[in-house]
Amino acid sequence: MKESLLDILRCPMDKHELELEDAEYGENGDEIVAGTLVCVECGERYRIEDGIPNLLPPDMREETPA
Amino acid sequence: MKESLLDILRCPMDKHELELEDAEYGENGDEIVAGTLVCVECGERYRIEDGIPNLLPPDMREETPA
Amino acid sequence: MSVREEFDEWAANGKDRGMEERHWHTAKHALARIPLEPGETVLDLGCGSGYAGRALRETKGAGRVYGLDGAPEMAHNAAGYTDDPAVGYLVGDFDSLPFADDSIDHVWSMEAFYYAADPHHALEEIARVLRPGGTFYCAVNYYEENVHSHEWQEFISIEMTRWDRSQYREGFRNAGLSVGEQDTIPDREITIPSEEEFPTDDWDSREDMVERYREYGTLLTVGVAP
Amino acid sequence: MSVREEFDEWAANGKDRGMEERHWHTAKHALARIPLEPGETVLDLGCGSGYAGRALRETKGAGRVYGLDGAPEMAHNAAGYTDDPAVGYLVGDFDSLPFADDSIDHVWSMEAFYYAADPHHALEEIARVLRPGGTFYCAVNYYEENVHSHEWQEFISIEMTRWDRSQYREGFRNAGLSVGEQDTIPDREITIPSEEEFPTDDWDSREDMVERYREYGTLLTVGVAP
Ligand SMILES: Nc1ncnc2c1ncn2[C@@H]1O[C@H](CSCC[C@H](N)C(=O)O)[C@@H](O)[C@H]1O
Ligand SMILES: Nc1ncnc2c1ncn2[C@@H]1O[C@H](CSCC[C@H](N)C(=O)O)[C@@H](O)[C@H]1O
Repeated sequence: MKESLLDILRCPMDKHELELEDAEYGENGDEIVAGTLVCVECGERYRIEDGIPNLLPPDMREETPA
Repeated sequence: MKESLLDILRCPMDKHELELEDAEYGENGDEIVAGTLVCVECGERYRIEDGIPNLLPPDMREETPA
Repeated sequence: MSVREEFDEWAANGKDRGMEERHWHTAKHALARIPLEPGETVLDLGCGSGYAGRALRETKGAGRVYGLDGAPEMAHNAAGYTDDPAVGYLVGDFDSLPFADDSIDHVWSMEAFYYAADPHHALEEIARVLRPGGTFYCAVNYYEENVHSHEWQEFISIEMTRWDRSQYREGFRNAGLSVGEQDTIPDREITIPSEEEFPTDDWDSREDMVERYREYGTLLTVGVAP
Repeated sequence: MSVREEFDEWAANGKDRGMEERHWHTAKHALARIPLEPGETVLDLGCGSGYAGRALRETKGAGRVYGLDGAPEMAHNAAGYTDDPAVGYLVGDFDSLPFADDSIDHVWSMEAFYYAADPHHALEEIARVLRPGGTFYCAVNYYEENVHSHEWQEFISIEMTRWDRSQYREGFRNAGLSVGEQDTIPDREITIPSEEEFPTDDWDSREDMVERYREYGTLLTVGVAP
């Protein structure tokens, strides 16, 4: 995902902003390939894997453990 | 024209309500076949002929005298 | 010549029924899209023979249908084609609509909007009379991208507004209408003669005629009142 | 089975490209109607292979396009089909959209909306993320009037919402969206075998197949945010 997506991306639960942690960038520099998005309000953590952020609410995300 | 049209019909100039004068009704009773619509605000007069009200603004209406 | 003189003459010559027949090919598809609920009120601007409003009564149960036209002869002809007590016609002008604010659920106009003397003001009038959430279905064959329509201005004394697709969207938005959709609806019904019959009186080449009808067809822009 | 399990399997079996090919027949006509201005942001809900967003980048110059899908494998496949830096995919659910209020210009969804666990709430979420005047283009082949689609529920474990045309309009309005248009778009491209080939594996009669595709096609309902 591009950093620009962070402008409009929000926590699916409470719609508060997300903070990027442990970001790994791709070769071009502007692609985030891995990291964690953390809700500034509720602290819920959403992982970015292979450049794709997973913003399923926690209960749906955990249905089938990866 | 039907009387019900008066609910939403307004003076084309200042959008105020219109009052029906000298109405002639058709055979069924609810069709106004002739009469004059008078603006309650500016007093402009609009004629109903053959059941069709002419609500052209006065300057357009008088272009070609009937 | 005024709208009144020009189109009274058309009405007297029966052009109203001719237009109805030709415009129906694409108008019916646009009419079918209107999200009209039974009982709602429709205003047809530049109604000509009035076919569009009558169709919305029959197919969607419109409650009241009013056709407005600047030419008295058009309105009189239209009134003569129906006995439906829920349908009414009146003479008026696009730039000074004789209706209360928020009094109309859906406004329809086919091949007429571009005759407005001040199209921006006409759009403001339409936005004014529409209730919140009401729609304006504006269908035109005369528009910039339809190059085959450009010459039409030569045959008529009323000044015609030739907007392109984006000017329609922008014009709607400037008047406070949101744009819900914009589309070109092909006329798949008009008979296009075979290659060897071209040139015809109206068309240099078959290719042009195909492009005019099957590709450019009718430009529909839908506005939604806020 | 969850959305994730069901559709991850579809993605693994390449069904995403198969749907793209079939849905394109009608989706392209709906996409063409979106009043999208260059630079605007589009969200594709239940994006599958992601073809719709990519088409809007190419044909209308959308600025940023995001495809959201509940199945990670779908989102991964979609990401693999493009290098366009203005296109992004994410995993998420219709009922809990991970976007800021008023952050999206146009929302698109093809053959996906009816999988929402709570469609009314999904519509509220869509209304929330759309900017004023933004549009929601909701296209479905599975709907009440399309009787040939009813049996589809038997083949999938996710509960599907089968609204009729008026329920779509009402659902949109209850969520605060105005309805700009509603239409059925025929699929004129699918090959319908000749009479003697019926019954086929999927169709008892040619008549049914013609009705399913050429008549019922895809139901499009367009919502406009106030
Ligand atoms: N400024 C104006 N105000 C009201 N009506 C107008 C007008 N300019 C043109 N018209 C009317 O618009 C019509 C255009 S012809 C189209 C008629 C009809 N809608 C159809 O589809 O066949 C004519 O009847 C003409 O009298
Ligand atoms: N509740 C939900 N939230 C997010 N995505 C969902 C969902 N329910 C179903 N989906 C996704 O919706 C898609 C439906 S299949 C349609 C895919 C694509 N729009 C096309 O036209 O081909 C699947 O990819 C599925 O994973």
